[in-house]
This record gives sequence, C-alpha cells and structure tokens, in this order.
Amino acid sequence: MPDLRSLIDQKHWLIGDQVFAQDIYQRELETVFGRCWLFVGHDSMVPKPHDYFTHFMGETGVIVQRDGAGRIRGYLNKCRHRGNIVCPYDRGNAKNFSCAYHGWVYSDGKLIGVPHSDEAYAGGINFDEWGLVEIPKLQSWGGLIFGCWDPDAISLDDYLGDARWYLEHFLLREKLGGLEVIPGVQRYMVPTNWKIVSENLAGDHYHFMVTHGGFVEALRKSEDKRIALTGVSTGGRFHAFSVALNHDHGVPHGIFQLRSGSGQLETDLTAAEELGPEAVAWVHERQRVLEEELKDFKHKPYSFQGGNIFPNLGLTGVGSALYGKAFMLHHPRGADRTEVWTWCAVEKNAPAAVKERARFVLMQRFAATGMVVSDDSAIFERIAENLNTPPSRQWPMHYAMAMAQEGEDPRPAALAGEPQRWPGLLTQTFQETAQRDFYRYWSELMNTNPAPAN
Amino acid sequence: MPDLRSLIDQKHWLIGDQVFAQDIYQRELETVFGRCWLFVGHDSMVPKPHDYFTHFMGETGVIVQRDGAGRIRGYLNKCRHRGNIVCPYDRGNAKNFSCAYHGWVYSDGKLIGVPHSDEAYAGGINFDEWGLVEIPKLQSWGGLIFGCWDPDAISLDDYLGDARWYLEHFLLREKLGGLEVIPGVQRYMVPTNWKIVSENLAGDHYHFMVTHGGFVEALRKSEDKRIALTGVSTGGRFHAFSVALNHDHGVPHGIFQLRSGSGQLETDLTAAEELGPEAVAWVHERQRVLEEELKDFKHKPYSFQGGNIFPNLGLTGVGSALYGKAFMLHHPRGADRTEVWTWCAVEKNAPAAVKERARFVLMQRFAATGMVVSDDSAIFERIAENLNTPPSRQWPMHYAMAMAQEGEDPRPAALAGEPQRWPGLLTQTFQETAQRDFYRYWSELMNTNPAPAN
Amino acid sequence: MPDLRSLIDQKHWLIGDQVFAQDIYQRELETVFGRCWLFVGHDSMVPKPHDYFTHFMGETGVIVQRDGAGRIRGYLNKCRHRGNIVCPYDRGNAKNFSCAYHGWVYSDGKLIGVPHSDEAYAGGINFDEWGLVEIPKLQSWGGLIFGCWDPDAISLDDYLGDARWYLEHFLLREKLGGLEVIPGVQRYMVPTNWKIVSENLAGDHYHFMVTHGGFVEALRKSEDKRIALTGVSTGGRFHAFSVALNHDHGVPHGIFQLRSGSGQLETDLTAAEELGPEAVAWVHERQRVLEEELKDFKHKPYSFQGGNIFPNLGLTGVGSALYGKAFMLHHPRGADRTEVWTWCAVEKNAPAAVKERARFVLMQRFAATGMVVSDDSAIFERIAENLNTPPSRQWPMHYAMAMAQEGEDPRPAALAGEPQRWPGLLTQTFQETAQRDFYRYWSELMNTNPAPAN
Amino acid sequence: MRRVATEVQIEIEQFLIHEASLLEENRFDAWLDLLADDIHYFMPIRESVEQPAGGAPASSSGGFPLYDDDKKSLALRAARLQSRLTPSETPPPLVQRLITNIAAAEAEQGGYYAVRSNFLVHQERRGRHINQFIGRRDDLLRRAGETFQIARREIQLAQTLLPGTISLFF
Amino acid sequence: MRRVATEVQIEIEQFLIHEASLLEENRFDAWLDLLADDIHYFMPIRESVEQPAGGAPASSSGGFPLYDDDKKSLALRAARLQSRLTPSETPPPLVQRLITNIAAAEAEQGGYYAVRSNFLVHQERRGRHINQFIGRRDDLLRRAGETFQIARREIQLAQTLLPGTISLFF
Amino acid sequence: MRRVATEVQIEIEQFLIHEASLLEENRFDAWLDLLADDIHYFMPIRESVEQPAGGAPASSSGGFPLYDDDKKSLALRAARLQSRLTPSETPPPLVQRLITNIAAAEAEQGGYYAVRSNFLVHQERRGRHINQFIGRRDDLLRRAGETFQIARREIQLAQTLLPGTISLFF
Ligand code: FES
Ligand code: FES
Ligand code: FES
Ligand SMILES: [Fe+3]
Ligand SMILES: [Fe+3]
Ligand SMILES: [Fe+3]
Repeated sequence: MPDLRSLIDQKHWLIGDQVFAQDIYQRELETVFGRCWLFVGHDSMVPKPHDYFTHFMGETGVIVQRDGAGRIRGYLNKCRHRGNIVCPYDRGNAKNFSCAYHGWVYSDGKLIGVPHSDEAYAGGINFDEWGLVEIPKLQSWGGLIFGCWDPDAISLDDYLGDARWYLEHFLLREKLGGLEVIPGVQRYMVPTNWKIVSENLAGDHYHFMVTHGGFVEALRKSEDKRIALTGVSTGGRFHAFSVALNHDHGVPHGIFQLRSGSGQLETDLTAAEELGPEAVAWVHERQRVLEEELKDFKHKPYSFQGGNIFPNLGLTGVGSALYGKAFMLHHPRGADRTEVWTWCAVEKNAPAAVKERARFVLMQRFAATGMVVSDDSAIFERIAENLNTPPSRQWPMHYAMAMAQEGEDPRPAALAGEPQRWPGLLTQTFQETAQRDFYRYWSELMNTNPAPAN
Repeated sequence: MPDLRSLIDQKHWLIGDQVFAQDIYQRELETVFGRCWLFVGHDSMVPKPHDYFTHFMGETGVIVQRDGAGRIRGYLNKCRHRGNIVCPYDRGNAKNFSCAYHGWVYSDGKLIGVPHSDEAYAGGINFDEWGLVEIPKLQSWGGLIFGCWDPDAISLDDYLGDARWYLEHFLLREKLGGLEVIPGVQRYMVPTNWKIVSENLAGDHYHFMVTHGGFVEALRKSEDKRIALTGVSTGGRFHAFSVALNHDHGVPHGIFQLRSGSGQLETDLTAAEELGPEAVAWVHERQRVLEEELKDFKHKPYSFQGGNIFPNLGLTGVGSALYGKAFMLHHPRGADRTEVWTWCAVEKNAPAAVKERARFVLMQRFAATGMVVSDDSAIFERIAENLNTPPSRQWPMHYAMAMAQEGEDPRPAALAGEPQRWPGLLTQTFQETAQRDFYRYWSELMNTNPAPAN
Repeated sequence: MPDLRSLIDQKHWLIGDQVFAQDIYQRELETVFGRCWLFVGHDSMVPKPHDYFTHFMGETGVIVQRDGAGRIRGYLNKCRHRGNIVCPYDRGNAKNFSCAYHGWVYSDGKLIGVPHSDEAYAGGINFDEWGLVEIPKLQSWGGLIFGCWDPDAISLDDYLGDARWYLEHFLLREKLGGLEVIPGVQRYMVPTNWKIVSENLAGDHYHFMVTHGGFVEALRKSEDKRIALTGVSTGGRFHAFSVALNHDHGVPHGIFQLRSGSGQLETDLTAAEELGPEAVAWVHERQRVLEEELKDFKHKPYSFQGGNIFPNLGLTGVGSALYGKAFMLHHPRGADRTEVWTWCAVEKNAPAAVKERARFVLMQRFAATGMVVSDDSAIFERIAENLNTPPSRQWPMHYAMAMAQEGEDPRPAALAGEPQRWPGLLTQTFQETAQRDFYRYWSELMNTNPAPAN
Repeated sequence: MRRVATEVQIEIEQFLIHEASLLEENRFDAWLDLLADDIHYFMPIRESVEQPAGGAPASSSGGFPLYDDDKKSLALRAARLQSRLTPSETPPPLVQRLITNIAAAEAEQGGYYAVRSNFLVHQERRGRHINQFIGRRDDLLRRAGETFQIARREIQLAQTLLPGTISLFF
Repeated sequence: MRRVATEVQIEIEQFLIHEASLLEENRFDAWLDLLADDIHYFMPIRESVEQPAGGAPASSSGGFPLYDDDKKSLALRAARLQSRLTPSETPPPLVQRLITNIAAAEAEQGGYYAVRSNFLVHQERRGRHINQFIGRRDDLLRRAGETFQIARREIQLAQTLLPGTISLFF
Repeated sequence: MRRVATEVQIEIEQFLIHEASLLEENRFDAWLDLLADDIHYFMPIRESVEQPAGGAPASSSGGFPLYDDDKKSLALRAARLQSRLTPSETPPPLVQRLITNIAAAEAEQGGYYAVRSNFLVHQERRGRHINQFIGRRDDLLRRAGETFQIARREIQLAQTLLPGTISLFF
C-alpha cells in the first residue's frame, strides 16, 4: 500500500489518484467501514415488532430488525453454520429467519433451532454461542439508525458531534412529529469510487450551476414550476454558507447551502399556496417551531440543503418544506464502483398534499431517474476513468479552494461581532474545507488497524 | 497469503472465510490442481483410436485422446510454438491436430510437421523435443481416467485408496459390463468457490431435506413417480451412513448415503416393474452379483448415493439401478466462480428401458436444468456473496458437527461386535467428518510447494 | 513481480507465459507506455486550428489538438481540479475545453477561466501552474505524430532510427504529397495481451498462409479480384524479406514483406488498369519517384507490406499503390485485453478512383469487419486463454526460429557482395529475429524505473 | 377485454415502433405529441418483500417510484435532455430499443386499447459504459383518428438493482 | 410447408406472447393448460464435434439433454417452482421474455402449425445475478378452437456454456 | 412515404425473419440469393464529433466504414466464412438474431419498400466469448414476385467500441 502521507499533501492540499486505488480500497473496508458508525436506516422502516429490512454496511450484508420486545437490532445476514444468507428478501416481517441451507433457525438473533440437533451435535453445540452475529453497536438517534462494528468506537453522540444540531432542527424536526420513510429503496450502480460521490455531497456546492446547467436551463424554460420552486430560492433575500462539522476536532461531516434570510421561506409559501391553505399552515407551523427553537438567535438559519455524514451517507432535499428528504447511501463496491441506495422521507405530520409534492420533487431530482443525479453520475464515471492511469497519476488533484478564507467569518457585515450561536465552522459556499477535512480524517483512519474481533 | 494454520482451527473446527479468498485461489491452482490426480473422463468417451475430447484440469486446457495404438493419453491443449489452442473443438476424432496459427502439426502428441521447417528452422528444431506436453501421469482405473501433473505423485491406486472398494462394487460394476457415458457434457457456471460445492458433495447429507424441501414437497404431491422412486427409499427398511475415506491416512474422499437393508432394492424393483420384466431381471441380476461379491458379509451395503473424489469430482445417482450416474466436475474459475461439467453414465448392459429411465431421472435432478442442482447453486451463490466481506470474516464457519461421535460405530445395535468388512470410517449420516478431512488435507497440500517442472 | 531474466531465456529463446501476467502489466503501463514514444495520430486528422481528437497513450486519455498558432500539441484529458475528462467527444473543433464538473476552462492548454475565481480562490490559484498537463514531448515526423511522457527520452529521430528510411520511402512518400487519414477510427476489443498482437505485426509473416488460409482460399475462388490483386503478388517475380530495425542498437521496430523485384509493380499496374488511365499514371508516377530516390541502388525494394513500430503501432497495407494504409494502435487494457484503433490513410494526391479502391481493400482486410483481422483475433484470444494457467506455464513458448540464419544475407545469390544500401537487419521472411528483439528490448525497459514526474 | 382485429393489432404495433424510433432519434417534441395531455406515466421500483407467515411472497411495487409523472414534468425532463449543457447527454448516448411481445386488447371504455409490450433498451455512453434496461409496459392507448395517444403507461423493469441512473424514457 | 394466412400468423404470435406472459407471471397452471397432453418438450445441449476428415464440422445435439420432458414431468417441475420452500425461487427471480422472429407454416398434418421463434429470456436474482438465455424454439402447435396447444417444442440455445442452472421454461 | 397494407407488412416481416434464419444456419448461398445484384450494403462507424460553437453536436457517420460492399465482395466474404480453414469459424460460433421493430413503408419508386428494423445479434464462440451487436437497419426492398430482394441496406450499430471483430452479416 502506498504511503498515505505522500499521497495527501496537507500543505498545498494536493491529493494523488492512488487514494482511489484497489489496494487502498481493501483496507478501507476494514478501517473506514469496519470502524465508523454507518447509517443503516430509519425507525419508521420497521414500525412493528419483527419488521425488518436487509442492508449493507460497506460490503457486509446485514439485517436490521425490530425485535419482539420492540428494540431495533442489527445482525450479520450470515448463517453461523456455513455462511449462507439467512434472509434473502429486501424487507418484510418475520419472527424467525430459517437458513435455507441446513435449516438452522434464528429468532431475535438467537439460535433457536438446529435440525436433528441431538443426532447431529449430541450436545456439542451451545446454542447461546451460535446466534447471529449482532452488530456490536447499533443505535437510533432521532429516528436515524446507525451501526458500528468497532466495540471500542466513540459514542454515536460524539461521532455525530456538531451534526446533531443541524439534523435536529432542520431534518428531523421531532417537535413537528418527525420523519417517515416512504417504503422502498431505489438502488443503482455508479462506476466510480465512493469517495468521489461522498466528498461531493460533503460540500461541493461549487459544481451545481455547471454540472446541472442543463437542468437549471430546463427549469427556467419550463411551465412546470413544481420542481423549480423548492430548489432555487428567490435571489438576494437569503445568505448561504457551507459548514465543516467537527472541524479540527472530530468526524468530518459536511453541510452545504445552510441558508438564512427570508428567501427560502417565501419560496416555500409560494409553493404551498398552490397546494391550499393546509399546506400554507404547515409551512407557518414549521416556521413557528423553528423561530421558537432559535428565539435567542439574531442570525437564524432557515435550513440547510444537504450534506454528507461521514463516511457515506448523503443527504439532500432538506432545504425546503416542499421537498422530500433523501437518504443516499453510497455503498462501496470495489475501487471504481459505488452502489447507491436512496430513500425518500417526508415529514410525518405534514398534510397529504405536502407529502405528495415533496415525494414528487425529490423523485424528479434525486431518484435513480432524477435529473440531478443523472448528471452527477455522468461526471463521476468520467473521473473514475481518469484515475490511476499511469503516468497521469503523477499530477495530483487540487483541493485548495478557499484555503486563505478558512476561518474568516463568511456572514454579511451586518452581523459583525455577532457570535455564531451554533456549532460547526461556517465557510462561504464555494469552499473545499469540508473536503479537506474529509481526507484528513480518512487518512488518519486508514493509518489505524482494522477493528479487532469482538 | 494468510497463515493457513490460523484460518483452520483444527481443535474446534472453525474455518475462516479467507480459505475462499483470491490469493489462496492462485496457490490452489498450483498445489491442489497441480499435484492431485484429477478426473478427466471415462474410457467410453473415446471408444475408437483417435477419438478425443477437450477438457480442463483446473484452469488448464487439455486434450484426452485414444492414440493410434489404442492407449488413452493426455496433452496440454497448447501449441509448443506460441501457445495457441491446438484443438478448438469439444470432442471428435482426429489423427492430427494442426495448429491454426502457424500450422505445426501434432499426431499422438508428437510434433510431425512444421511448415517450411527447412527454411524456417534449418535443422534448429528437434521435433522430438517439441511434441505436445504430455500429462505426465494419466491412467484409467475401472474406466475412470485420471491425470496428474506431478511426476512424483503417489500412484492412482494409493490416491483413491479406500474409494476403490466403493467405486468397484457400486458404481463401476465391471462384472455386469461396466458403465458407458452418454455423449455430451452439460456445462454451466455457479458463482461460488469450488470448495463450497465439493465439500457439499463430500458428505453434506444434512442439507438435503432443507435445501431440497420444495423439490421433496413437489415429488410428494406429483403423480409422476418416476423421479421420486429412485431417490427416496421407503422408510424404515434401510440404514444409511456417511463414510470418510482414507480418514487419517490419505486423500479425503467422501461418500454419503451408503445404504444397507432392503429398502432401496425394494424401491428399485417397484420402479423396474413398471418398465417390464427385462428391467426386473436386471435389478435381480445386479443384486445376484452384489450378493456374491459380498457373500461373506453379514452387514451388506446395497449402494451409496454419491460423494466427492478429492478434490473436485462429484458423484451422484449411484444409489439406484434406475438412476443415471453423474460425474460432476467442479472446475475452479477464480475464487468465486465454478464451472460445472456434468456427464451422465448408465450401466452398459442394462436393458434399454432401464438406461432410458436412468438418463431421464438424472436429467430431472442433476442436469443443468435439474431440480436438485438449481437449489444447490442458489445456496452456493449466496454463501459466496457473504465471503470475505470484512469485518464479517472475523467470525469463522462451523465444521464441528458430530465430532463427539466420530469413531463410534454408527451401525444398528444388532451388528454390535460385527467387524466392518470394508474400508473407510463409517459415520452417521449427519456428520462433518468428511468435510473436516477435506480441509485438513487441503491445508497440508497448500503448505507444499507447487509441483516442479518435469 | 517475477524475475524477468528467468522468464526470458535469451540463449535458447524460450519465453515464459508470465510476461503476459497482470503484475507485469501494471509495470508495463509505467515503463513501456510511460517511457516510449507512442503514436497518437497524423497531421491530417487536425487540419485546422483547434481541430482535435481524443485518444489514449496506453490507458491514459489524452487530447491532441492543433493550437491557435497552428502547432500540434497534446494534453492529458484530465481536469487539473478534480480529474474529470475535459473533452468527452471523439473529435471536433473547439477553442476551449470547459470542464463539465465545475467549469474550469482551458484554451490551448492554459487555464483561462475558473468560475467565481475571486470568491473561490481569492488569488490562491496561479492560473499558469494549473493548465492542462501537456505531454512533455510531442512531435510530428513526416506527418506522424508521436508523444512521450518521459522528458529524458531519446529524440524521436533516434527512437525511430532505421525505421525512418522505410517510412519515408514506402509509407509517407512526401514527395508525392504524403498521406491523408480518412476521418473516423474503428475501435474494437480483442481479448488478448497487447504484446501477442504487436509481436505478430513486428514480423510474423510465417502465420499468414495458415491463419488466413480460408481467406486465401476464398480469394482464389472468388470472381472479385479487387481484393486479391493488392495482396498476393504474382509468384516468382519478387523477393521478400523481413527486417529487424535497430537490431542490436536501439528500439526494435519490425517490418515484414519488404519486397523487391517487379512482381508487386506488375500487380499494381494490372489493378490500376481496371481503374483507368489516371490510376495507371499514378502507379507510374509513384514508381518514377521511387526510382529516383533509389537511383544508386542495384537492388531496389518496391515496398514493404507492414510492421510494428515499438511498442504498439501496427502498420499494414503499405505494400501496394492500391491498398489503404492502416495505422492499427493496440491499446493495452489489462493483461488479457487489447483495444484496437484502426485508421485508414490514403495517398493524398492519388486519383479519386485509387483512393476509393485503397479504402475498399483495406476495409475488406483490416477494418473491424476485415477478413484478415477476424482470423487473427480468433487466434489471439485462444492464446490468451492458455496463458498463466498453472501448471501449463512451466513450458515456455518458442521464439527460436531462424536463429542460425540470423546475420546471413538472405538476398538472392545474384546480389552476392552487393552492399545493402539501406538500414536494418535483413532476414528471410520466415524468422523470429524481430520478435526476439522485441522482447529483449521490452525486458530492458521493464528493468528501468517508471518515468519520473516532470 | 376483447382481442383486437388484425388491422388494429398492426396499427398498434406500428405506433409503438414509431414511438421507439422517435426516442432513439432524440425527437422529444414529436414524442411528447404522442402523449395524452392527461397521461399518467408511472414506473415503480421492484423489490422483494417477505410477508408474515401465511401471506404470499411478493414482489412489491413500493411507494417511492422511479417515474410518477404527468405531461408537464415529462416535458421538463425532455427539455433537460435537449439542453447542450447536460453532461449525461453530451455527447448523446447511443440508444436502441427492442420492442417485442406486443399484445393489444380493447379496453372497457370505447376507443381505448390496453396494450402490453416488452422491451430491451440498450444505451452506450462513449464506448465505455453500456447499460441495458429490460422490462414490460402496460399502456392505455386512446384512438386519435389515424393514430393513438398514450393515456397511461405503467413500466415495470425486471431489475431491482439498476445498472445506472436513468436518463431515458421507456 | 405453406405459410399461413395473415390472420393465423397474428393469432399464433398472440398465442406465444400470451404464453410468455403466463410464464413471466409464474402462472404455471395456466401455462400447463397450453400444453398438449402428449407434448414432447426437448432441449438438447450444444457442443462442437469435429468429424474425421471429410465430414462436415458439426454442432451436435448430444445425447444428454437439458430437457426431454413430457407433461407429467413438466408438471412436477412446475410444482417445485411453486413451493415456498424452493431456494432458487425464494424470493422469485424477475424474468422478462423477448419473443421475436415468429414464423408460422402449416404443418403436414391438418390443423397443425410448425412455428419457429427466437427468444431472449432475462432472469435477475436478488439484484446480484443476471442470467440471460438466448435461442430458438421449433414448435408444433395444434389448433384447439380459438386457441392452440403446444404438441411439440424443441428448444435450441445459442450457448454452449450456460450462465447458470436453469429453473425456467422456454 | 405511405405505410403498407397489413398483408404486405406481414410479408415483409416474414421475409426478414426468413433472412435471419438463413444467416443463423450459415446458409450463405441462399442468403446471397436474397440480395439484389446491385445491392449497396453499408455500415458506417459511429463516433461523437463536436462541432464548432453553434453547430449541433453530431454523431457522425465517418468516412472509414465497417461495410461498404457490393454483391461481389459480400460473396467473397461468404466464401471465407464457409471455408473449413477459417479460424474464426472453426468451430462455427453459435448465433441468434432477434429482429424487432419492423416498420415498412412504400418507397417513392413503385414496387419498392423502405423497411426499418432493429436487431440484437448474439454470437458465442466456444462457450468462452460472447459478443452482442445491437443496432438498426434501413433497407430498401424490391418486390420480386412472391418475395423480395434487398436493394440497399444501411446498418447502424448503437456501439462505438465494438466488442470484437465482426465476422457476421447484419
Ligand atoms: S449454512 Fe445455515 S444452516 Fe448450514
Ligand atoms: S502457435 Fe501453433 S504453430 Fe505457432
Ligand atoms: S473537475 Fe474540472 S472544474 Fe472541477
Ligand atoms: Fe450534483
Ligand atoms: Fe444438494
Ligand atoms: Fe494475420
């Protein structure tokens, strides 16, 4: 494996292609995906006891299930006998998982049945020791379920750190009743390295007007304003920032388009009017709750649009009341393949028309058929074609945007001296601080050892 | 390459996923497939001089041909000049193989023609040195042809060891006229490691009622008893065992469903009656010969159903007179792909109706369209998906079935004290002794060096 | 990586399969394709300023463009920001390349635009340092454009060495007006190692009558003489040779079917007659110029048919006035895949009927649908199947043809004592000197270090 | 539902073939003209859902669809495909559509036809990336003089994991 | 053999399309009803056999077939596919069938048609494994009132190495 | 151009299906008989060409075609395919052709038909190598009594990087 220090020049912020190479990838599966807290789903995906869905943590297949006692738990989707997938479905409800190879039966993770066990094992097998491997740490935070293979990992609270404030107020909105995930996940491949996608979501607002220029042009020309209205705020009446979370002290989550000012609220109200008085009331109610939460703030953010929870959970659609919220999980599948899983969540107590519109808008933009992701994936696959083709990798990539401005207060002059009342390093929208933090932390993780066995 | 000792815990019989990894695979091609005697076919596939078929030993392409003098010989299917495949057909009859690249011609392995050899080589090439590479050891035993690349290998007799007794009496039945292979081989891919399949055939009777539960259910409900009749013996009137061959002293072949008692014979007779008096007479004749062969035995096996000849020859359909006998060769094709080649053999002197029924039954169960292999391959591909996905490989697989009972006499109490008159370690049907022996020997082979050049 | 010295036995000229293995391949990308002068196109493909085409050097994507000042230059097709392909088209005309990810704009290689650069970079980016990576050496020689990544490489003149004389007189014919490449390139995959193809073109005339036996048979039987007439010279009235260029002192290009005598000229005239007096006049004019160029020679070559410019530029169709000239570039795509790019060039000032016929003939033989390449690729894929399948690789391949005759004058006795007036080691047609030189030089290159960064 | 007359069967086949041809040639405006103004254009995801014991195993049509469009949003999508600024369409991928198994029946409403067809859509981007989509469509066609309009289309792919993002109509 | 009338050609096309649809939807009992009671359902393996000098190179239909079934054994196979205990069908794979090149002729026996068709059958298992089977069928159809019965079917794949085991009818 | 009568549509479909069948069975002489003596058989390459600002992005049909043949050169190619000495045909690959989307119209000249069709051609060599070619054909058919002759054929693949060399007719 190449020396990571020579690949990542943290002085000039130049990064060599080799961070995307196959040997690095193998190690990532153990260090990054073996040690980090990984998003695995949302409480609303398993409302009833024994509801479950199958999933991946990195390349590792798992089952997430609400157990008989109502607790959400996670297991390797792998029979302890000979490794067969014990649950071949995408989701469902099942008290037991019965392995289709030799019939070992598991319930709530415990091994409860072994065919002919007297004859076959004559007591030589201790059922208590051979239950499904349980994900050692699995925790739901505000409805978001995360799992972690490393028994010595920091707590999920510490892992999320600064991110909690943003998720609470703008995404989860538990005081309004929280989120619900629409059943079903969209899955598609992108022929690129997972980090190319994740660093984009961590803070690459810079690409939007270029990569999505054709989409923006189409929106401008189109009679159909349903989609435009949630995305592009009316100019001038808002300020937008990027945020580097846990900058210099923790796990590098990134947020783009944190917006303050009245612009987005006005857009939301315009869109809501079209949907009727219930929708308008909902937007007002959201605002009322938010105002209360931030009542001491002089400078109040309205929302953020999206971001990346390290390592591979992309968020988008968070910015508007009329926009479905996407959880986009970027599963690694080799150095140059990423399997994207996208869920759409909506605010549970929103009026039906708002939910329907939100789902519709997210679908138009971020479904596998979405106009935004289609362009992103076209770019990502081109980058991947250019990686590790000697001798081109002599010339590293450039991650040095806005280094000079890092640490300066990007807020308008009117706020000079006003303390920032919330966590995270605020930067201007066009920045690469979040990406630099991403790779700095990543390289530290890569220098650790794989997580030890339980 | 990981240390094999740490991967295979021979005390508790836990085996790590890494035995199925790609680096191990590369070495297997040299040690296992470069050193073992490998099945390559049956005499009846090349009845006449210069009949041949092409084939693989591991990943290595070979030709097996009856030479002009009637002797069966094997060659690398690789031109000595520049490595072209000299014979691109599946089978046929050809006195010479003429390389399609530059036209070197080989006959019975000897280089006999080089275009323009005077001009091109001016005597600088010794035809005797540049014949096709002959497989250094190739031997037909009871019609079964095996080849081996290691000139220092033990003899085929010693390699088969205990297996010979079983093959002789239950599969080959040379006193009845022996086998003939029906022309044509079925070939299909299974996305799994070859050992997953081979260990199954070596002794995994335990999976049958579970994996094939749908098939068994269909058989039970179906009006078509042709297929059921050869497989499931009528309950109670037979005893079944697994057998670990050369246990503790040699190459670990495994046999499942060695059956004694009258059950299978009765089933065979019932099925034969439907086919007419000739068929019934054939079943009786088979039994007469067997009784004579085993006349001194108090406890007489009737047949065994299938097994695995190390490393990768699966056998099945052996158990019944009305069942075609399958040779299933599990060619390795990378760490997670196996190319299965299946031939159907029938007893040569059996009445036509018996042959026809035997072929039909094997097709229904073990052809590429077979109802049994379809379920097996569905399981095998799922296991492969679960292999080497860190961190799941921290938890090894379980091979500890019936360790306590190993060495106990599994025969019914009525036979207490009666010596076992035939070779091999008899175990109960539900066991993993054969599988443990498989990996024990495999790991020894893997610690040897690749076979030296001739 | 295996020791190359043990793989290439330069005494007996036996070469082990491992030279075609994946680990070797990785190194080839750096040493062979990172250090050699590689063909990238022809002047006529970019007639006007800002005409360009995209291309590969090994696996590395590049753009070749005539700049605003009329000079042909080459660039990595990779944005300096984050590595995106800056030009996704096959060819065209564009003053600027605007990266579709974030919109950096390059013109004649220089970075000229960075969206929002004041805000994003605040002067922290020096446009002069972040232009497209320019291929450090790019040179057009007689219209043939070659590029090289190694700033310390020998000059293109020295690299071509002996080849220049052959290219000048028989391929480029600049005195007649030179070549023009017909727009468009044919691209197809061959599942084999690039060296298998390149060594064939370097000098393997020996395979022609065998591999292409069916084609030759069809030509013989066919009424359509258009294709036959350019290929098979009328017997007896010509002498043919192979030539090892820079033998023992440089880069090993190889040429096959260097023909002298009147045979080919007569054939060309016969074919031209069918096309009318203009065509006949053209053949005579070609001959007149050639005679003048070689006026002091007693033994005058008429043309050569094809060859290989090291490492991977195949030439063919050079032999006849009525035959399109193919540039066949064999791009490496992994140890067992080659991506072939074929252009057809014709003599620019030839009469339209001659050009048309030339294009037609080349298409019939060497297009992706060509009757010649279809058979070659069938052979090459078979060789690749046989490579590195242990234990077969114990037996190396044979490259020892005509070793004894190497250095003998292959010309007819009538020329005894007559000096050879042109460069290159002349050998008989059936030879492997060129192939030996290929691997000797290749192994030297492989023992060097990768090219240093600029 | 009644099968249709031979003439009508051929008419409908030719209509779907014509439609495919327009899409292959990126003639999106002409394609939009084939759609009824009130078209519902729907493509659910495919997934496998295990039911509690007793229920049949299902391949569900989940709630977050791939397409759930009306004519306005389809027009927006078409506008994006036609912009020269759209990376996924620059250069335009090569697309071929095999439309097979066309079965038409008269629908309950007069002048409507229920038409099922299967398809394989092949898409190649820059010689490097080939995605193929295979599935079925259930259309409701409305007679419109000599031709038809597509009043409803439900598309079902035989793929649960898509080979890539989709910038295509089916 | 004579070609059939246009009406009959369309009838036969629609019959095969209907059949494919039943199989796509795992409606095996309805499918079995399309088969004559005396059906011979046959699929040989494909292999390349070199003949001694003089003979033509052959692509043989060897003696160990992939299918050589009658209605009873096909029913048994269908029963297995419908059991909830069958791993290869749990969850059910997604299958799409493209039936093309349908050519019908009147057979020598009255009321029978010799029908040739080509097919591509796509099967996806759990998003992870795609197998496609491509080949041709030669059917003998027997007129049965408004519809047909399949009296004989011979299937020939254009594949010598199969991508996987086959739990499919063609 | 006018669409053709139902009878003629079916005739033309059956003609192209018959043609495919001849090629699948390597009956090249019979195939050559379907070609007009003055046939122009053309297959350009596909590539993406950027035009100077203002011009539309084009997918060009470049100057060095894959096929640009007349009947004589097609016969020569067929002769090679039938030689037992041809490595690419020894043993013969297995080929299946799916011909779909057949649309016929009356051409301007009387007795001629402009026929468009899509295809997928599958070729397997020795179980180890599968190449598939997907594209479209624009034919000009000339009525010849009960049958037709192919007077012109232009083939366009939806592939810019071919999966292998081509020893096939389309
Ligand atoms: S693998 Fe699950 S019971 Fe054996
Ligand atoms: S490779 Fe066989 S003769 Fe050259
Ligand atoms: S990658 Fe080209 S501008 Fe960012
Ligand atoms: Fe984006
Ligand atoms: Fe089994
Ligand atoms: Fe050649």
